[in-house]
Amino acid sequence: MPAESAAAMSHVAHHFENAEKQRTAARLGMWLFLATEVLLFTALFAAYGVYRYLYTSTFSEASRHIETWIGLTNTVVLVTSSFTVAIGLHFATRGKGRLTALFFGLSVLLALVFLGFKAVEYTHHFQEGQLPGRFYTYPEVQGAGASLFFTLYFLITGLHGIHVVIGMTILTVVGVLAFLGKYSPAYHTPVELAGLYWHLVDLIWIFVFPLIYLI
Amino acid sequence: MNELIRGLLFLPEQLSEHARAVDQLHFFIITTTMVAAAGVFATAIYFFVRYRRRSETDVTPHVTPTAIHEVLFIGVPLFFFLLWFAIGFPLYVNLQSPPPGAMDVYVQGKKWMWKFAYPGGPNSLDVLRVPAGRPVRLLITSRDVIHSFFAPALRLKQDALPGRYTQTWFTADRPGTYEIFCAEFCGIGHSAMLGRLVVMPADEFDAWLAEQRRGLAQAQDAAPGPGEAVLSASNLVAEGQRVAAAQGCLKCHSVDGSRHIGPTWVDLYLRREKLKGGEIVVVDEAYLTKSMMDPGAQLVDGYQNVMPTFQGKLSPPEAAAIVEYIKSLKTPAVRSGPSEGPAYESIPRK
Amino acid sequence: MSPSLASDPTVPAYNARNYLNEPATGLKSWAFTLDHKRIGVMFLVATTVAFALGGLFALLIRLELLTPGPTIMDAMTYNRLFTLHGVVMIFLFMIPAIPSGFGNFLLPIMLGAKDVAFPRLNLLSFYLYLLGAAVALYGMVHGGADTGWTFYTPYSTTTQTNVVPILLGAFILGFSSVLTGLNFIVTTHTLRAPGMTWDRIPLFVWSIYATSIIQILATPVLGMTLLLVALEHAFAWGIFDPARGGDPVLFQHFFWFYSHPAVYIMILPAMAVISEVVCAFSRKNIFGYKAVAYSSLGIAFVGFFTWGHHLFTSGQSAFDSGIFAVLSMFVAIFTAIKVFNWTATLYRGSIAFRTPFAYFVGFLFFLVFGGMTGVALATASLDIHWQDTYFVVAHFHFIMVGSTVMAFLAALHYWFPKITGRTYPEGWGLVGAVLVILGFNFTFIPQFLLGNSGMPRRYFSYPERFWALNVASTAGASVLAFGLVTVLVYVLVSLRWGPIAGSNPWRSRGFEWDTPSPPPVENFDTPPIITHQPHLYHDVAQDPAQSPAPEPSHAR
Amino acid sequence: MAEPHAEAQHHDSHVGRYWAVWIALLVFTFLTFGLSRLHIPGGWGVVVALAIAATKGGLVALFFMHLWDQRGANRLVFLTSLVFVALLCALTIADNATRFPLANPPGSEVPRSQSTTPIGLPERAP
Repeated sequence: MPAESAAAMSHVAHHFENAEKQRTAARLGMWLFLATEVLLFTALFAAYGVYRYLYTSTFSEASRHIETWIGLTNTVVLVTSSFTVAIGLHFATRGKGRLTALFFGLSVLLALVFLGFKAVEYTHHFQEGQLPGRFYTYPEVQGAGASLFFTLYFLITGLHGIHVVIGMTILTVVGVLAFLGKYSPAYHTPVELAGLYWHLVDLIWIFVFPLIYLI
Repeated sequence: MNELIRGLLFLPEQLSEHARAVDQLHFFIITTTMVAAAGVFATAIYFFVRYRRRSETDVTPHVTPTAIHEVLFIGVPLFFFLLWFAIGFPLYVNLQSPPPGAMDVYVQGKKWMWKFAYPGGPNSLDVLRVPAGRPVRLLITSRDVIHSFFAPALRLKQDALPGRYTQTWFTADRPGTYEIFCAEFCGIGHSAMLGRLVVMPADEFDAWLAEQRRGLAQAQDAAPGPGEAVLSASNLVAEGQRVAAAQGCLKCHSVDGSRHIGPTWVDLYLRREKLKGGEIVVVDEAYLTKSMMDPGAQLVDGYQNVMPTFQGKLSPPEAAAIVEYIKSLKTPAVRSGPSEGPAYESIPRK
Repeated sequence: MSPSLASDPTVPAYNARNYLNEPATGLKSWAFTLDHKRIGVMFLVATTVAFALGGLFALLIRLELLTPGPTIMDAMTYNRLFTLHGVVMIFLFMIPAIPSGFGNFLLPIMLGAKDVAFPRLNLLSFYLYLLGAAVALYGMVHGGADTGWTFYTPYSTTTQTNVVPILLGAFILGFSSVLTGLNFIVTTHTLRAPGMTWDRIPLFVWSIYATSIIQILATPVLGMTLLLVALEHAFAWGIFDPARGGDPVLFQHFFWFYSHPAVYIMILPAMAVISEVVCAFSRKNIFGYKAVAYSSLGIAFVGFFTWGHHLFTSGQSAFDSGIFAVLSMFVAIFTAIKVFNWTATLYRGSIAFRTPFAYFVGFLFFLVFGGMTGVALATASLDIHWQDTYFVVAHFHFIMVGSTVMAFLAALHYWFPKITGRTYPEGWGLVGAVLVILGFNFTFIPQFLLGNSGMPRRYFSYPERFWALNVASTAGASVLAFGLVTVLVYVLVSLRWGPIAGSNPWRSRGFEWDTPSPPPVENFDTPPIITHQPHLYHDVAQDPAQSPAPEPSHAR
Repeated sequence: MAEPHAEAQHHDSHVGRYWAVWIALLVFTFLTFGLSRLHIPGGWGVVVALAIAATKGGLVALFFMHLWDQRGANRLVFLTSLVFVALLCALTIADNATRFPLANPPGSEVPRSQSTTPIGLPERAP
């Protein structure tokens, strides 16, 4: 235990009393950052809410013209990746860096699957002309608000996709560092923070799925 | 008393019951504000003097508030604030609830003019005529960006939203001419988007409206609806001048050669103009007509693409009349150089 | 206790080993510094430059309005100028100046911490500020924008001017603001010195903490909204485009969801400064510590519920307007509580009428009138007349310039000895304060009357009946500018030639004065232990010979 | 904050929790998908879908993100952000629902009462 404490202390910045305080600070900082992420999406969700209220039937009609099975599959994929990240963190707390790397690697693979489905979906939209604003040419859903659905669709899923890419990058970096044995039961804050970020990406998708695909 | 405070505060005339009610609230608020502020400042100044530092070794006691202080600090201002709300908000709701019998006038803002349309078809530009003593509902919309209809004498303001209607209403007390402003920023001509509110005695207004409806005579400031005019070929130039004024062309194009938002019309016909792309065109009938219908297509170098299209807003005879009018605008000694630069510097798009 | 002070406490000493010369003095050591004090100073310099730029734009605007028609420029230039004035003043000066500048410098010291929680993020915040400013300046030089700082659609999405870089600049500046806020909240939660319980936190910190909450919760919404406008302008995605079924009023909701709380981002730090200044110069504990502290949090929270009072004339429903109007009344209460408490603090104090205190007096005046006119505006029916007129312009300048700039100047003078180790000339300071306060009144009181008489804002030309008041306002602006230049000159001179201040020239009992001036790199020579609230004056004899000796209550 | 060893004890039970949460999330995902096929009328479909999404989100936040074990500040931060999400959505939609009907975009499906609809609207702006 003393050796471990020393290892943990080597990560403590000069202005923190101890590792525990530093970890509390890092967690709180991460949660605050996640709050800003939630509010970043809020503007889009509020716009979705308003326009769905104004164009209820057009929006339901439009959501029937996108592939629900892709959304469903992606939800399962992302939820599972969140689960593997949680397991990865569990192994990090036990000092099993290689297992952490394995599970983070699994999550990254699942994220790639997610992006793959997304790409298939986007290609389909491009072919059909289901595009935002001025570029909207899809003949089957017309009328006021039709292009707005797809504008919001691309904004929400696009912004979420960017977050998936960022999250993948973070998971990869942290996974590699874990594989190299940089973390210990006493110090694994980056693993925890990376996990928090990934869970938020999942959390947002959990709301995107019903809003875009189901209702 | 009312007039005295109104003068002190530089408020314009009170043309309606609503204006008077709002001003009463205004006076009440300004009085309480002044009394409260005077109280705070008098206390502060008394403290400045009474408790000024007398020596560098002054010792001060530890003073903390009691519950009564806190209650007073919160309760007194809250009472007044909520009282103001209780007086003010019903007036606001009243403005949103026009009486059932109100006469509808459609108000349309566009860069940079007001168009008013009355029941039965007649419309006018920049001059809103209403009867005194009768409620009038304004249904306000915009053709391009957000404008805001603002009549200070009525203490009335309502934004004009593109593609949809907002409403407000008023009953003007007495005849007279009052100002209309655009209060929402809308571009270069924002501060020139002025209108006049002409309140007429009710019977005069009825007569005026009937006359307009019959289409027998044109009021000086009113134009006929698009496509209604029957133009006589003999007087195309005069018609062109009238249509140009009515459509607002002259807000951007000068007819005396001076610099303005668009190229001047003087000597425009058959002038060689350098376009944005660098090519030179000769301004002929085709170019003039095309520029009215699709202004951005061939833009004169140095000018901005701010002109709205008049496709559908000008009937073919009207467009022809404007072209004839432009052709008539020549200075005796014809200049052949390109037009002067615009009144503002050009802005690169990228 | 620093050795330099030990010899003779009555002679002010300059702390030789301080953050300005340690660990190094080169440009590189500043560019890569993680020291919150240096970052704070860099923010202060950058925001002061922005203030000067915005002030120059303001002067040009006032000159143009000297006559009813065109005076020195054309309408397009005028439209760009007022947009740039707004953007520069709000995003580059008002929002970062006090929190990122003074907050960065003082918040950790007041808490007894060695640094903020995340020093690297802190430096990143500064570089994001520079990047955002650079992008926005690029847009200003290459075409500028003519939308006003409010960017209302569909005007902003159809304008021919180069609005996109300015939107992106504001977006980046938002990130800077978020990072600073995040840092402050975590610092306040985790890095308080031993004994610094929540009820001993200085009021400056309370207010900055409340500001940070707003920065974190509101800024992302603005960022997204500005991005949406940029996307609509560049690619016609049409989220607010009426032609595609979009709702321009929705933009206004989103915009004010940030920008109304942003008003509190600007005013809360000013209140932070004033709470410190009023205690220090009346040598009194604050009257009602809890009331002042919690009212900051109240403002931060309730301030989010009032954004719709900017939309009374925009077609918003009467139902929403009612909710927003009544909640606006409640947010005003918190400000009233503060005003009463500050005034009551003077009671039985020992008031020294120094420059910072002079600015406090100006602040109090402007806040009372700015605040009360704000409540009047929130009554909805009066707003119908005043909305988008010079009344609103005067109202928010009373709050932003009147209150925030007064507080900024008060802070500059109050903490000048702490930051630089030197003092400014007191006589010139008072002259500057009088000029600024009088000039400000002459500038903006006529604008209230202009608004009453119906002159809309953002007017390039105006009917002749508004002429006289406009001349008065321009005259006032020149006095104000003269006063600010006076302040700038003597402050710059004092940086180098000012007399040595000593660690605590005001003999204030704020915790930041317990360390030498300028502070050492780690803020305190010995880690402090806090045993009482700040600004307690009743338990110490105010003997100059004793100060700045360590207070008995400060166990070291 | 819990002591370090107390935290380690917490982690013991976590793996089981993770499995349970994962399965629950999958179940809820298929449940919401299935319910959406039923086309519940009267806007209740939205309520049900959002309720299920909120439940799933709650599970992720509480267990995957460990809010269940953590102290007040983190929970407060997250809850506050949710309050403001609700605030923005609710008040903007409330505006559209209660404003002068013609101030909503043309073609929108908000019920318009006949009394306020003017007859014979002139030309609409594009």
